[in-house]
Amino acid sequence: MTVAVEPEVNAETARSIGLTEEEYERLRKILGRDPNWTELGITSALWSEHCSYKSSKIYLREFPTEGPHVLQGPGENAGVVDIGHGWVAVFKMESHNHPSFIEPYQGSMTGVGGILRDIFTMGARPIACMDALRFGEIDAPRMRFLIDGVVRGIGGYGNCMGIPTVGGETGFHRCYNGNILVNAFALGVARHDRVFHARASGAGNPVLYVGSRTGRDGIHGATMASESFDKESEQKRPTVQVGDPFTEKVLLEACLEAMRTGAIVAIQDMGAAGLTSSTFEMAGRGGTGLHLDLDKVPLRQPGLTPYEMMLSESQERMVLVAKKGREEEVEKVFRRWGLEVADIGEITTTGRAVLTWQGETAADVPIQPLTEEAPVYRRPVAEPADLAERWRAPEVPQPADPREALERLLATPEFASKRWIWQQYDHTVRTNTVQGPGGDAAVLLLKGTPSGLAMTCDVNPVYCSFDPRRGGAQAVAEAVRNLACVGAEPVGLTDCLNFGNPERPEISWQFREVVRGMSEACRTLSVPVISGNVSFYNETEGASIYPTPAVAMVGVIPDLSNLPDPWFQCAGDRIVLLGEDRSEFGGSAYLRLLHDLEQGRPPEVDLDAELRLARLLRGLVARGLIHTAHDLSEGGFLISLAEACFGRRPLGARVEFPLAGADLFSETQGRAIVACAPAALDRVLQAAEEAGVPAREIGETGGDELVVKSGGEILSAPVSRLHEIWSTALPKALGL
Amino acid sequence: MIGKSVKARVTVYPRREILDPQGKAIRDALTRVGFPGVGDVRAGKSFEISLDAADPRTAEGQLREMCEKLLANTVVEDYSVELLAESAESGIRP
Amino acid sequence: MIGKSVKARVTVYPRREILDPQGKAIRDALTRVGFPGVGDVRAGKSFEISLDAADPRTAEGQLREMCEKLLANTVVEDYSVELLAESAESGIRP
Amino acid sequence: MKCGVVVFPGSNCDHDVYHVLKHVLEQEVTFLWHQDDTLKGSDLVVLPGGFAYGDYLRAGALAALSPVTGAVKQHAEAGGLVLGICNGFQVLLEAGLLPGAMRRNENLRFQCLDVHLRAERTDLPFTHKLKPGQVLRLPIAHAEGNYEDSPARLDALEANGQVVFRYCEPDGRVTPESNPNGAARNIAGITNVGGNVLGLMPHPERCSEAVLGNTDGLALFASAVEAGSRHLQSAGAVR
Ligand SMILES: Nc1ncnc2c1ncn2[C@@H]1O[C@H](COP(=O)(O)OP(=O)(O)O)[C@@H](O)[C@H]1O
Ligand SMILES: [Mg+2]
Repeated sequence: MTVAVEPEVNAETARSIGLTEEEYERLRKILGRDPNWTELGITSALWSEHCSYKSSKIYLREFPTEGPHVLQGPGENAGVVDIGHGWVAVFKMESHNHPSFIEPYQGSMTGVGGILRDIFTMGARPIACMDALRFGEIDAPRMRFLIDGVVRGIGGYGNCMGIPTVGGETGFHRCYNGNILVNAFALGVARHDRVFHARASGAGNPVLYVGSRTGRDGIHGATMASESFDKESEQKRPTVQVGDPFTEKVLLEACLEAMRTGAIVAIQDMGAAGLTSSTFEMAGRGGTGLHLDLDKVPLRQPGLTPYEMMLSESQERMVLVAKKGREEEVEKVFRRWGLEVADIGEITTTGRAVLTWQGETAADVPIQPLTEEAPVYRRPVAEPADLAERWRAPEVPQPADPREALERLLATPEFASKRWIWQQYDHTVRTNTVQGPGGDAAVLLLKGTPSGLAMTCDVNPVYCSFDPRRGGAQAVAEAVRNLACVGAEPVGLTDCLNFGNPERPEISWQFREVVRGMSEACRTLSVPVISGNVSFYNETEGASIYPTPAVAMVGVIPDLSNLPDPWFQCAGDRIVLLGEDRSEFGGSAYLRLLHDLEQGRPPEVDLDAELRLARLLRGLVARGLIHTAHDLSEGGFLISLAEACFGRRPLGARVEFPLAGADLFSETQGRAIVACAPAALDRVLQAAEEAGVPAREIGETGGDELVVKSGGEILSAPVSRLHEIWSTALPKALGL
Repeated sequence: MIGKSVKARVTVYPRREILDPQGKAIRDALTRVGFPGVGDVRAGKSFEISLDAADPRTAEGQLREMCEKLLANTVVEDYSVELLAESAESGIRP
Repeated sequence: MIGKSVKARVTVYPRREILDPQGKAIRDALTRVGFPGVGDVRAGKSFEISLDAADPRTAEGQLREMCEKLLANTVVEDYSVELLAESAESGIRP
Repeated sequence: MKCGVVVFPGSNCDHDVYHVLKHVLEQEVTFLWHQDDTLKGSDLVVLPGGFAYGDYLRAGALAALSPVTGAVKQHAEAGGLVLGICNGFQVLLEAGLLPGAMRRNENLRFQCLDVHLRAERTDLPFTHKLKPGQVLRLPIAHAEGNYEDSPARLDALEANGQVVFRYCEPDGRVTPESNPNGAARNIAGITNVGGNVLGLMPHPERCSEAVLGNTDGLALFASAVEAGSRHLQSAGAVR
């Protein structure tokens, strides 16, 4: 049995575990003495970027977080919105980028496990997951291994838990070669009056530990997530955490059952910085103190020090505060599910955390100063010097043959069908999935009601890197558009803001601008931000990723009976193009993927136009006027039109498009394709006119060819061939 | 390249310090069905590989390389390599 | 029951007549990543079990019983049991 | 008639099956806890999908040893109706209630998609509402659905007419392309000699309501419920 030898405490050793000179001094002032090693470790975890949001706080305040539906905004484990019929939705998204780069399978598994615990600690039953993934170029070192591991891990966890993964996003760009992004979203539902909070109260109430035993896994994961990558990351390997979805499934059922006993005061999962953040945050929120007897913490192997116990990130663990005298009721439930329960301490009124171990005091620190009053930084901000140059309008080469251009785009991993990925995810379990992966937004049935839940995941990192403000707004706008295509009214969004090192002024500028862009869009489109997560330090050897604010938005569909498909349903339907067509190629996929050119300011985002379009689409769906709705986004008109031909039974179309050549791929925002029965056409056009949305009939569905007249040219291709290219490209690129 | 066929067994186990949920589940099950004497159980993988190699030393080198490259995930797993008697048939019998 | 702790290794392999998709996949992968010399690969499981038993023979008996009852599915799998060097202490080492 | 849905730790389709039996077919349904050795008088017992005991070691292996599985065995031997879906099928194999074994999917990946099944037996309690050769579209979601047994035992299985469902094309042709997991002879579902125990990999409970866009699965539950009720009546008549 080994006991780690603890280094002496000084500014040096403090830095070695992530505390700056100033932060170390701040801690000494708070304590009025030198901290011991355990206290230092606890503080470095609590004050890590990951736990304290010290560099992002001042900007996140700009988000609109209130709305008619919002019951709980940011600050809890997850946000809560009212979705009607007495139900609430609880959702959040979180990153697990660094662990997934080191060990993709376990990293993505534990990412999903963590976000699911955030949901069921709130008393909600998880019913859906999504995953937003960003990989590097497929031929980059380790990339195939990373892709395979991440996809297996996300499936491995959700499939075992029996929670469908119904949507997500997958992008590929060289900026992620050395730092992939794995962002996991989860949503749960609960009855209005059944929502739980992680707010400790009641002096003398026992603190219970449930779930897996504590090992040395993931010690300093939180600080690791707050550092850049370098060769040493290899040495950080022992911090890899192993997920056990089976234990989590049992933990889920036991927690929901135990909450029904009414004997639980507060409950909190052990995520980053495990026992430390869970107990301190619970007590911090409740303004109480607590005493922990570390000899009672269940250990997987003997010999862990207080430092290790407090910082271990062993998975599938929870702490809860029970009502004094009713411990038995709670413990019975967990034992019935075969889980270990340990009474490890109690709530006090001192406002301090006192940890005892082997008859001695292992730590004694004031809680609030370490949690609520963690350091906050306003980092220097600087706009990139070459911004004007980057915004210079690009030369747009005309395609020699638009059909060939279309086929080449459909063959890129970026545009290829992501079926190979989501077919490895159980997306039908729980029997709520009305529309799974493959459409604009996933649609879930809200059992026992006529209505449904819709969710989508969007962001365009190239836009964000060329104009963070527009990019941030565009991500929100596209999400609203995707929801509108299934007739859903947004009720809230959660995000995962993935950025480089905030100590670099340009990165802090990117962050500020993205948050502003998102906030403007959220206000105009009235979508509150109810939860989220920030992941900084996504850079390798000085090369930082593009700013990637993954947006996950949730909406409510009042009535599912008129749900349109994202693809063409039947021959003879009239196709209508909504929105305005302009020639906009800044940061476009056409230039990037066909001409290896990233240049120019991304397309303008007209939020009022987006609002009009979304209202129109929701109206058309509600009135049952349309069979098909699919939005235009990356790749523009021709890509979306082709995608609309790729239904369960591929179906062709003949259309006429006002603009010609490269403009078929222009990425002008605020557009969508709808298809309707001939008899409904007039009412559709009428509705568009009343909504103030430009609309024109461009053709009709049918046949097995895609035929597009634009300018003088005629493009025509067999849908079967296009579909073959699109559906096989990803496995081919992966060498399978 | 001409060489004789060597038979080897590669064993891959989760690293000691790392959680082994499968081993734990099996241990619990064994205890439940009447093997109270069971202590620790670790669940790993075993590969029986026959390969052509000039000599045992080259073979062993290649096998270790296979582990590093493919058979083991050294972030979470340890591996060991043993060369079996060169008989064509495996050591496994019911 | 008092007894010393025995350490054993149980190995489970798919039966020869049953096709082994995993073994085949691994063989193909190994050939792809530059091990042309690889012939047949069989992918099985390995369990390291420590148990208290009066003596090695009882231990082996119990282990075979565990295989029949749980560790192997004899419809498609064969197993073998080997006792490893005994170690006084049982249970988990950190 | 009384239906029981078994709940192992790690079962995750238990509520889905419960929902269909209770709210779509309006039957009396109870959950059966893995540690109980009674079936609470259930006439039809369903072992649902999921990852019982985490599916560690082999899918279904640990669950096959739990007390409730013993009770299910007795029920089956007495001629009672037993339906194993996906993980439930794997448990029935491991428990020896059905012959053969599951191996990992040929491509070694979890696969979730709609497949087509051809009904080879339509005279069983679970299938009598189907037409001979009828083709159904059902979702699968599993990593170990690669059914295996020795050629001799597979021949016996065929000879006894124990093969109930095969993976096939939409038009009913049984082809290698329509086989999603490498299962021997495209076998998706089998029964015991008595015909009162059915195991299948696809999930009928996931396509038993119009709102989900597919009701092909409902016939299996409806058949079982009707057969069970008929059996009860005749039993009553005898008394
Ligand atoms: N990693 C993933 N997991 C699950 N579904 C995915 C994933 N990546 C893409 N998808 C699905 O593929 C479809 C296309 O994704 P995307 O190109 O982002 O659509 P859009 O451009 O409309 O936002 C969506 O339905 C999405 O849910
Ligand atoms: Mg998207």
